[in-house]
Order: sequence, then C-alpha cells, then structure tokens
Amino acid sequence: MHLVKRIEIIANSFELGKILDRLDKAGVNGHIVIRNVAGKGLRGRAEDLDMTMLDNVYILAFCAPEEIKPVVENIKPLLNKFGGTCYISDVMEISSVKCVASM
Amino acid sequence: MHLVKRIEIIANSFELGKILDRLDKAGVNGHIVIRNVAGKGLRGRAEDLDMTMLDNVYILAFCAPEEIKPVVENIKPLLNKFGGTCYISDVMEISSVKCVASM
Amino acid sequence: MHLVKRIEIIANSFELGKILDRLDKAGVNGHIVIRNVAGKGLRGRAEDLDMTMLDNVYILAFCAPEEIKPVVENIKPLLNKFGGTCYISDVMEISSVKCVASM
Amino acid sequence: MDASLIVSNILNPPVLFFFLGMTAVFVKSDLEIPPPVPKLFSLYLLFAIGFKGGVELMKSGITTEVLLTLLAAVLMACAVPIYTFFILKVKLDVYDAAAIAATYGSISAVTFITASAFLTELGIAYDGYMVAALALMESPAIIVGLILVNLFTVEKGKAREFSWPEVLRDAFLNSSVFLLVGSVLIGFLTGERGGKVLEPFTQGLFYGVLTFFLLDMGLVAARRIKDLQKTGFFLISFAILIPILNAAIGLAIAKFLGMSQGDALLFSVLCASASYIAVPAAMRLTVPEANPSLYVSTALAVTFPFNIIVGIPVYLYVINLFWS
Amino acid sequence: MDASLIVSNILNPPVLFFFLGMTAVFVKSDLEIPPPVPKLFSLYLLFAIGFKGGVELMKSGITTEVLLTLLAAVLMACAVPIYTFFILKVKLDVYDAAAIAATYGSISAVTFITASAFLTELGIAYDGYMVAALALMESPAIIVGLILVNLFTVEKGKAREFSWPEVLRDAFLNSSVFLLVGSVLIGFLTGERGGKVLEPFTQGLFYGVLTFFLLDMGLVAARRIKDLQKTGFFLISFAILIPILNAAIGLAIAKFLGMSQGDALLFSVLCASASYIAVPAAMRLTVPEANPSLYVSTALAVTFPFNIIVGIPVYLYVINLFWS
Amino acid sequence: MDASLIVSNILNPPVLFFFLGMTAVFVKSDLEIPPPVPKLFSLYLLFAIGFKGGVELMKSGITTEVLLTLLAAVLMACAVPIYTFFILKVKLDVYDAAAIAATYGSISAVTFITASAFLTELGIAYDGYMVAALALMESPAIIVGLILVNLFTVEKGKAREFSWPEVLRDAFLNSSVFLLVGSVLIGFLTGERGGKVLEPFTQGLFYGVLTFFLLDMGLVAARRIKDLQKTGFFLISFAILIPILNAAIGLAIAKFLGMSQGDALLFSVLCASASYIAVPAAMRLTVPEANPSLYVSTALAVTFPFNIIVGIPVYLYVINLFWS
Ligand SMILES: Nc1ncnc2c1ncn2[C@@H]1O[C@H](COP(=O)(O)O)[C@@H](O)[C@H]1O
Ligand SMILES: Nc1ncnc2c1ncn2[C@@H]1O[C@H](COP(=O)(O)O)[C@@H](O)[C@H]1O
Ligand SMILES: Nc1ncnc2c1ncn2[C@@H]1O[C@H](COP(=O)(O)O)[C@@H](O)[C@H]1O
Ligand code: NA
Ligand code: NA
Ligand code: NA
Repeated sequence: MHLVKRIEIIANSFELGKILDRLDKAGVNGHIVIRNVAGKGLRGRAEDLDMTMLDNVYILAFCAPEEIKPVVENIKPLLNKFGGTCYISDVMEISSVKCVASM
Repeated sequence: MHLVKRIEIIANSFELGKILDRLDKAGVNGHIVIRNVAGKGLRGRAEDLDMTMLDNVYILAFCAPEEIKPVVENIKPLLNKFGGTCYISDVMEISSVKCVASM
Repeated sequence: MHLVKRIEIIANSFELGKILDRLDKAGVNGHIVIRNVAGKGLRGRAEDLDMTMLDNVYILAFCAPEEIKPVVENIKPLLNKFGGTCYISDVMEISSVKCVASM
Repeated sequence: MDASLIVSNILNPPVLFFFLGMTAVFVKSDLEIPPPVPKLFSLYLLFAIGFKGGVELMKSGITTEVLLTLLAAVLMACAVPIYTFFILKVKLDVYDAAAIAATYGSISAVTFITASAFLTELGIAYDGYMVAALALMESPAIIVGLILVNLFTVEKGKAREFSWPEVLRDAFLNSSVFLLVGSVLIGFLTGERGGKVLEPFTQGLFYGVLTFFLLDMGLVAARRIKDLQKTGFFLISFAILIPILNAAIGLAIAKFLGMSQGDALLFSVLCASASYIAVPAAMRLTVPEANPSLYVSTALAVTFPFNIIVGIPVYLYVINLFWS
Repeated sequence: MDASLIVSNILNPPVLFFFLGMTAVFVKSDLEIPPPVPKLFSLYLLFAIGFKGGVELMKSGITTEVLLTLLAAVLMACAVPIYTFFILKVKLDVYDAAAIAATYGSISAVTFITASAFLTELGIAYDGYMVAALALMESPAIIVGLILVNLFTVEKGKAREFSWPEVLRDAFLNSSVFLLVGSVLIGFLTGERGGKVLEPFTQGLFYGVLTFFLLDMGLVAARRIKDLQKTGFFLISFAILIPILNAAIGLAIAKFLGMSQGDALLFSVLCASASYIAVPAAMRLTVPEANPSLYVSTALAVTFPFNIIVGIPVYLYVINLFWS
Repeated sequence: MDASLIVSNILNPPVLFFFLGMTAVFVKSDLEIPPPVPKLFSLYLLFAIGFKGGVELMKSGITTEVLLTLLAAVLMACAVPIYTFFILKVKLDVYDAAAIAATYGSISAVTFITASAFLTELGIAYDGYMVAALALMESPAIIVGLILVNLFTVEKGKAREFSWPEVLRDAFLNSSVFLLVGSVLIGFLTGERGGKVLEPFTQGLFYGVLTFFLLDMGLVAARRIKDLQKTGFFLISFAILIPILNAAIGLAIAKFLGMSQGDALLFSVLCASASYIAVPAAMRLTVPEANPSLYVSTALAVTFPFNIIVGIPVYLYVINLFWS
C-alpha cells in the first residue's frame, strides 16, 4: 500500500474532452468518468440545458503525489474559464500489478 | 488551495428531495447527485423496488468546515427515520473563480 | 461520529460478482455500485468492449477499520488477475440507526 | 372447469415471456432489461392505454352507465383497504397492516393492460371508460391507508401527523396517475381524428411492448420471490385469497350494474390487483415504520403473477358462467 | 382572424402533450422522461425526417427551384444573426448579444417537425427538400455569431482568438447536423426502394414519437420558465417579436420565390425558430462570457412554445390569405 | 464478378448507416447512441428474430432436414475453433490462439440478421429454423476454446482449473443465448396466432431498428480500428481470410445437405461470422491471460464489416453460381 492523490473534478460535460486532455498532459493516465450527473452549483447554472448533451460529469483520477502540481496548473485555468470545481485528497492504493501467472 | 469538507450521502431516491432541502437549509448550496445506484445495506433493503423509482442515490457535496455541524444536525434525523448513511472527510479545494476575462 | 474506512474499487463489470462476493466474505456487508462508468487505465484496456456488458464499475464500500486487512487480502489477488484498482481512505461516519419511533 | 381458457391464456406471448423472465432468474442467466427501458415501456403503456381510452370515451359519451361504473370503482378502492386492514391486523401491526391494505386497495395497471390484451385477442369487446376507472382507483387507497394509520395509532396514544398537501400530491399527481389521466383527457379532446394519426404508435406497438415489459416483470417478480420466506405463510395465502375475494365482489357489482362481459373482467381485475409501484412509493414516505419488503413482495411476487397467469382466465370463466 | 386553425392546432395530440408536460411541472408532479429517452427520440426524429426528405429529394431531383430555396435558406441563416445582433446590442453586451443572435439565426428541428406533422394532418403537401434547408440552416449562425464577437471585441481592443478548426467541427459535424445530413444522403441514395422497407419505422412511429417527445419538451420548457425572471422584459418581448419578424421576412421570400403553401410554412418556421441545443452547446465553448441562461431560456421557454402553439397556425393563416 | 449484388447490398439503408457511423468517428463528430439504447436494440433484435423463427419452425415442423441442418451447425461450431486454433498457434501463444479461435467458432447475430434482411429485400425465401442454428452455434466454441487451453497448457505443465458449472452457465445461459432460445420456444408454442398479434412489433419495426443498430455498430467498429495497429498484419489477414474459408466450407456443407439458396447464405454467414459479445465476455473471465484487444478488434473491426459489406453479397453470388 502506498499513498496516492485522489482528484475529483465536477464540470459540465461540454468541458470533458478538454479536461481529459489536460489530465493526460499532466501525466495522469488513468481516470474514470461518470456521466449524467445532476447537480447544482453556487453559480446555479447546473441544471442548464439539462435536456441537451451539456449535463455534468464527475471525473475521478488517482495519481502519484508529485503529479499533483502539474495537474492543478493545467486544470485551474480551464475551470476558471468554463466553470467547474476540483478537489484533492489522500488515499492509499492497493498496488495491483496484473500478473495472471502468479495466481 | 484550502481545506473543505466532503459530504457523501447514500439514501433511497424517495428521500432525495428532503435531503437536498436540508442541505440547502444547512447552507450547503452546491451538490451533485448520481442516480440509479445499485446497493446493499446492513438492513438489506437496498434492492427494494428496484424496478420502480425507489433506487438509491449517491449525493456528494463539498462545504466549508464550519458548515458541517448544521449539516449533521439537519441530516441525521432524516437518515434515522428513512434509512441511509452519511460520511464526512477532508479534501483540498482548488479554488475556482469564474473569471473569463482574466484568461 | 466515528472513523470508518472508505474502499473504492474500479474494475471491469465482468468482475463485479466476484468482487462483491469477496467483500461479503471479508465482512463488509454494505456497498454501492455505479455502473456504466467510462474509464481509461494504465493498461489502456478501459474502453474495451464498450458496447457490450463489459464496461467499468465503480464500487464504494465503507467498513470498520479492522475489516480493512481481510478486504485487502481478499480483493488484491482478484484485481491482479483480472485488472482493476482499489483505494482506501479515512472518513467519519455519522452513525445512523433507523429508529422511527424516536422521531 | 374449462381448462382451455387457462391454457389459451398461458400460451399468450406476454404470459410466456413473463415465465421466461422468471426462468432467467431461477437459472441465473444474466439477462436483464437495462434501467430506463422498463420505465420507458411503462410510460408508453400508460400513454397508449390512456389515450385510446379517452378516444373511446369521446365516442361513447359520459352516460349514467359510465358514471355508475366509475362510482363503483371509487367505492371499491375505498372499501377494499378497510376490510383487508382488519383481516391483516389479526397477525400484523398497524403500520404493516395499513400499508398492505393500501397496496391491495389500489390497482396494478399492467394487470389491467394484460387483461385488456387478452380480451382483444379473444375478440371480446370492452368499453374505453374502463380506463377512467383504472385511473380513479389508483389513489384513494393511499388516503384510506393513512387515515387508518392515524386512527389506530391515536388509539394507542401516539397520534401521527402527516403533511397532507404532500400526501395528496403523492396520491393524485404521481407520475402514473398524472400521465394516465392526462392521456385520457387528451384522447377525449382530440377524439377520433387524433386517435387515427396515433394509431400505428398506440395500437401497433402495444402488444409487443406489453410482451417485452412482462419479460422484465418476470425478472423483477422472481427476484422478489426469495423475500417471501420472511413474509410467511399468512401473507402468502392472503396474497392469493384476497384477490379472489376482491374479484368475486367486483364480479357481483359488475353483474348488479349490468356491465358487459369485457367490462366485468376488467372491473374484477382492477379489484383483484394490487399496486407495487405508486402505493409502495407513497407508503415509504408516509409510513416508514412499515416494512416495504412485506407489501412489495406480496403484491409483486404473489398477487401479480397469480392474476396474470391464473386469475384473468378464471375470472373470465366465471363471467362466462354467469353472464350467458 | 380565423381562430379555427389555432384551435385545430391546439387540439393536436403533440401540442396537447406539450401542455401536459408543462402542467406536470406547474403542479409539481414527479413525471419525468428518464435521461437517454429524449436523446433517443431526438435521434429518431432527425433520422426519420432526414431519411424521408432524402427519399423525396431523390424523386423530385435537384432542380433550380430546389437550389434557389436552399440558397435563400442559407442567406437567411446568415442575415438573421446580423440584424438581431444589432437589435440586441441596444440592451446587452457584445457576448450575450452575439450568442442570442446566433441562437435565433439557427433553427429548431422539433419546431420544423411539428409544423410538418401539422401540414400532413391538414393534407397540405410540402417538398422533401425542405429538410435539406433545415440541415443547411443549422450551422451558419454559429460562424456568423463568432465573427460578430471577433469584430466587436477587436473594436474594444481585446481581440479574440478562436480555434477555428474546432469551431467548424462543432458547427458542421455536431451530432444533429451530422445525423440529419447523413440521413438525407442515405435517403437520397437508396431512393424509393429503401424508403419502402423503412416506412413502418420512419412513417408509422413518427407521429407517436413526436407526441411523446413534445411531452418531454413541455417538461423542459416549463422548468426553464423560472429563469425568465432574470431575463427581463426586453428579452421576453424579443423572443416573441423577432420570430414574428423573421417569419414575415421568410414568408415574403417564399412568396417571391413562388414556393407552395406547405413549403412556405416550413420556410417561415425555419426562419422563426431558434436553436436550443446545437448553438447553445457551441456558444458555451466558444463564447463562455455569454450567460447561457439568457440564450437558452428565451429560445426554449418563450420562442419554442410560442411557435408551436401560436406561430405555426398564424403563419399558415397568413399564407392562406396571400397565396390564394 | 457480378458487382451489382455488392452495389445493391451497399445501397441498403442498414449498410449505409453502418458507413455513416464509421464516418462519424473518422471525422470526429460527437454523434453517439446513448448507453442502454444499443443494448435495448440488440435485445429487441434477438427477441424478434427468435420469435419469428419459432413461429416458422412451428409451421414447418421438426423434420429430418431441420435436424440435419442443426447437426451440421453444431459440428461447424466445434470444428472451426479447432482448426483456427492451429492456424493461430503458428504466431500466437496458446491463450490468445484459443480465445480468438473461440471467437471465430461462435457467431455474430447481427451479421445473421443483416443477411436475413438482405434476403427479405431480394425476395429470397429462407427457413425459420435457421434461427435455431444461430442459437445452437453461439455456445459450443466457448467450451471447445477452454478445452484447447486445458490441453495445451497441461502439455506445458501448468494445468488449468476451470469452474465448469460457471463456464457452462456463461456459455449456455448468457443473456443473448437465453433470450434467443426462449423467444424461439415461445414463438414455437404460440404459433401463427401469437405471431399475428406481435407482427407490427416484430416485423414492422425490424428493419428500422436494425438500421439504427448498425449505425451504432459503425461507431463501435470504427473506434476499434486504431487497435488494429497493435494487432498486426497476421491477424488482419486472418480476420478476412478465415471468414472466406469458413463460408466456403459452410457452402459446401449446405450444397451437400441440399439447403435452399436462402438457407445456404444464412448457414455460410453463421460459419463466417465471429462473436464480439458473448465469447469475449466469457473469455475475459476464463482466459484472462489472453489479450482482449486482439480477439475483440479482429472480430469487430475487421470481420464484422467485411461480412456486412463484402461477404454477404459475395457468398450469395457464389450460391447463385452453384445452385442454379
Ligand atoms: N459545493 C459543491 N459541492 C458539490 N458539487 C458542486 C459544488 N459546487 C458546485 N458543484 C458542482 O459543480 C458544477 C459546476 O459548478 P459551478 O462552476 O459553480 O457552476 C455544478 O453544476 C455542481 O454540480
Ligand atoms: N457500509 C456501506 N458502504 C456503502 N454503502 C452502504 C453501506 N451501508 C449501506 N450502504 C448503502 O446505503 C443504503 C441505505 O442503507 P440502509 O440504511 O442500511 O438501508 C443502502 O442501500 C446501501 O446502498
Ligand atoms: N489512475 C487511475 N485513476 C482512476 N481510474 C483508474 C486509474 N487507473 C485505472 N483506472 C480505472 O480502472 C480500470 C481498470 O484499470 P486497469 O486495471 O489499469 O485496466 C480502468 O478502466 C480505469 O477506468
Ligand atoms: Na385492487
Ligand atoms: Na431561425
Ligand atoms: Na463462426
């Protein structure tokens, strides 16, 4: 078990492509995306266009602690421009190396 | 970056409206809701009515640390009455202020 | 409020049954499952078979701190064999005991 | 007894697909109808049956006959939860008894729709206004159930407060009642012309969607069957005998009012069926003390299959005996 | 004025179900059409209308008449955002004005489809190539809107850079334009033979799916209505008067080009309608400074219902006056 | 060669929409069919084709001819994975070879359905019991594949243990096999009467749903195409040549058994097609050592489009040569 960082991003789905690009560039290669998330934000624009393709997405990525700085630098301007929020916390990873033979 | 609290609530979707009301009253204005969550609880009532509108919801809200007390006071009786669980943890927020011009 | 452990597992949905079995055996009786999660992993096999039933699932379970050891022992070989990741963190539970009469 | 009606009912695609769904669960196949699809199908069925009913109602007009039938429907929806409550209280506490009673006072739209498809297939006519009876019978039982809880917990000294506006909204404006009533009204307003343009949608697809939907109902009902262990012998017998009793009372009323054979079947099916969606949803919010697995699994895993497979043809057989 | 057209329009199932959806929100019913269903229905409607249009286009061939109509369509799609921009700039800043202008320069496929269903019901013919006009009018306004932003922010000394390849892809390859154009092409290629095999799907279901879809649009539009408070009187009047103006200009062009009555209605509806899906999506990415609730709620909660309920029959009434 | 068959196949709406889906991915349009819709459509297609097949089977009865065809089908489903395994082992390890071999031994229902729609359009008859062949050919390859893994890893001294009950359930009770077999049975039991009531659903919508579904298959197949780089030249040629070989063997058997032209096409398509859903799902659980992107992308991004676009008309062309 070792420490990694957990990055949660909530944003409108129209930003998804851009956010994933930036995560990738910051060296975070893994992520999951939950779509069709209902939400309400401070700026109250959350249910905007709810019938269209512009609903919220919840992006969850885990990365090494040292990758956090580039992530923040890459993601922050995007969220400032288009809206959305980002949270970071600590978790322990159960290291998983796919090695079928060993089992 | 500054510290905020992360509130996770799992409950049956028929409680959703009430829970969001209470969150709002406790001063937590932002949240996201993931619907159609499958689950199993200690009380084993989770798959109940799975074909109906009564599936589980997962509510995620972030708030300032000082808002936690009113949240707990507001939410707890509801969960006691209708079921559901609530968890709280610490995360760092990447402050995002929408300011298009600055970019 | 008391401390519990938060277990997050991301895996391909074909493993879901096995993972829930192991969680159960490790004494973790509650969980939620979010299906249809899009993802991308280090091994890049995430969008595999996206049109089939083999998409990713996100499993979230909370358990007592002492249950963590058996969970890790049970889950780890499974993830090593079939792929997937598991993360553990600390949260506070707002103890909820369903007691309708008390309200 | 004339078994051919039962056989001909069982050899229907909708009933057979219901069995197929149950079988899938028993043999642990991974067959499933993915989440919003059953919801979509049930919206479609309510829309189609409501709209067609409204168009028919427009043709027939609102006669004394219609009004009498609707009155009888509402009365049964209020009476059933009262007498079943007292039967249930013999073994259960007030909360569970009231919740189950409300469930049986209300109706199952799918049972009604399956019965109407059965009639159509046999070439037996029925009136469009029976859909209005369906709509009217969904809600009253919720109110009656809550009144019963109120009365009998007052007795025990722990009076209950309900937020009545919320309760009434749940009862009369929940999505099924709302869509059904709305579709009846729109069918009524647009009449035959509107009915014609929508026919390929409301008529052509109807039987197929019902069949597919019953496949899902089979899956859902079978998953509930394991809950029946906790339910116990009393409730299981209740879930078979009460529908028969209610259907019999329904048939007597139908005979008394001079309904046609088709209408009599639909009326008895309304009386015999129990709600497993709208009422449970309302009960969880208003009577959280009651155990949902009791009222859901009896209605869904016993009464629903019983009516679909055995009840409908048996009630029709009885009608055949007494009506001719 | 001949009110019977309005009444006959309002007594249409699609329009009535649109009202039913709005009512559901106002009375706080929990009716909802679960998430991917509206998306599926809109894909279906684009597919069906595009395909049928392509088949018709194949039959009629690409004549001068067709080309003139399409040219007029593109010109209107470019002209409307320009003059509405200057009207809007009286009260709003450049960003909001350009975004709203782009919205009104583009079209609403559902309004077009509702108008075509109305024509079909009244037995008034229209040409298949009008669907090509629909397809051509969706994108130009996005480009014009961005050019306006560019010009007027340059003026103010803060020149804007757009990633044009991305903008063009958003404009011309977004899912609605792509599916619509693709379906028109495929309809054109397969012609009558392909049209025949797909008929039960594209024709039989069409009216029903449209009706169901408008139920959802009613829900969505009504939820937007509370946003109108923020929108203010200026924008609400804009959202009613500009469609009338645009329809009038559209009718004049239609008359000038000698279009048939049916085509004239569809053309005026294209001019009068505003986009609430494709353009807002593009604007959020390219003009994030504009407030989405302004351009979405005017288009969706005012202009769309106005056209569906009042606009379509009124434009047809005017056509009746001038064409005969 | 008579190119007109290929052209007439390509100008089919389903094939053209398949191309449209691929194009959407290549030009980076955001077109997508939202998640449960493709699943719903595939359930529908299995339901409809199975049910219609069952009804036909009831009409024709279970003759020696039927039994011989079904026997041939099962034999091919067992033989194909064996000989392809040895071809594949030339370049790949045991796990990958066995998984790919199993994939090609099984079938693709959509390819079969597309072929049957093609026959219907050309007015060529085929027998309902071919659907039973489809159902029987889905599972055996999974078992054969696992036996091959077992044999050849034993050789290398690392014997494998499978949980056979689980494997058998995966093979014979997975949702597609279960729904298909169940629908055939129900069609068989209800016969012509049941077939009639369900006709607007199973017949009317069929072609349209298939078309829509192939649009999605185009999207999915195109997204897989980039995986082909990793796959290498050997596997890509395999994915084109083996279907041709399998189809040829299938045609020889069909000729030998005296099948009609329509049945011969369907039989050869069953032999030529490869599974990209059921078998991959089973292989991931039972042979996790194999690389899914190899067996999925060859089956889905090469063999499936090849059969849909080129294979079906070519096999029919050959049948035309040899059958008349
Ligand atoms: N405090 C919060 N907790 C959880 N989600 C939030 C919070 N604030 C905003 N969100 C989500 O983030 C999305 C974008 O927020 P905003 O940028 O404020 O419009 C909103 O739609 C919400 O779904
Ligand atoms: N330990 C747990 N971990 C994750 N989810 C849980 C846990 N316990 C309960 N839940 C979820 O919370 C819902 C309500 O729980 P309950 O109040 O125990 O019926 C259940 O349906 C579960 O989905
Ligand atoms: N760093 C990560 N952060 C979030 N999700 C991940 C990460 N790595 C892998 N995943 C998810 O876990 C699934 C299985 O990963 P893998 O075992 O690497 O194929 C992937 O499909 C991803 O959705
Ligand atoms: Na009843
Ligand atoms: Na316009
Ligand atoms: Na094969």
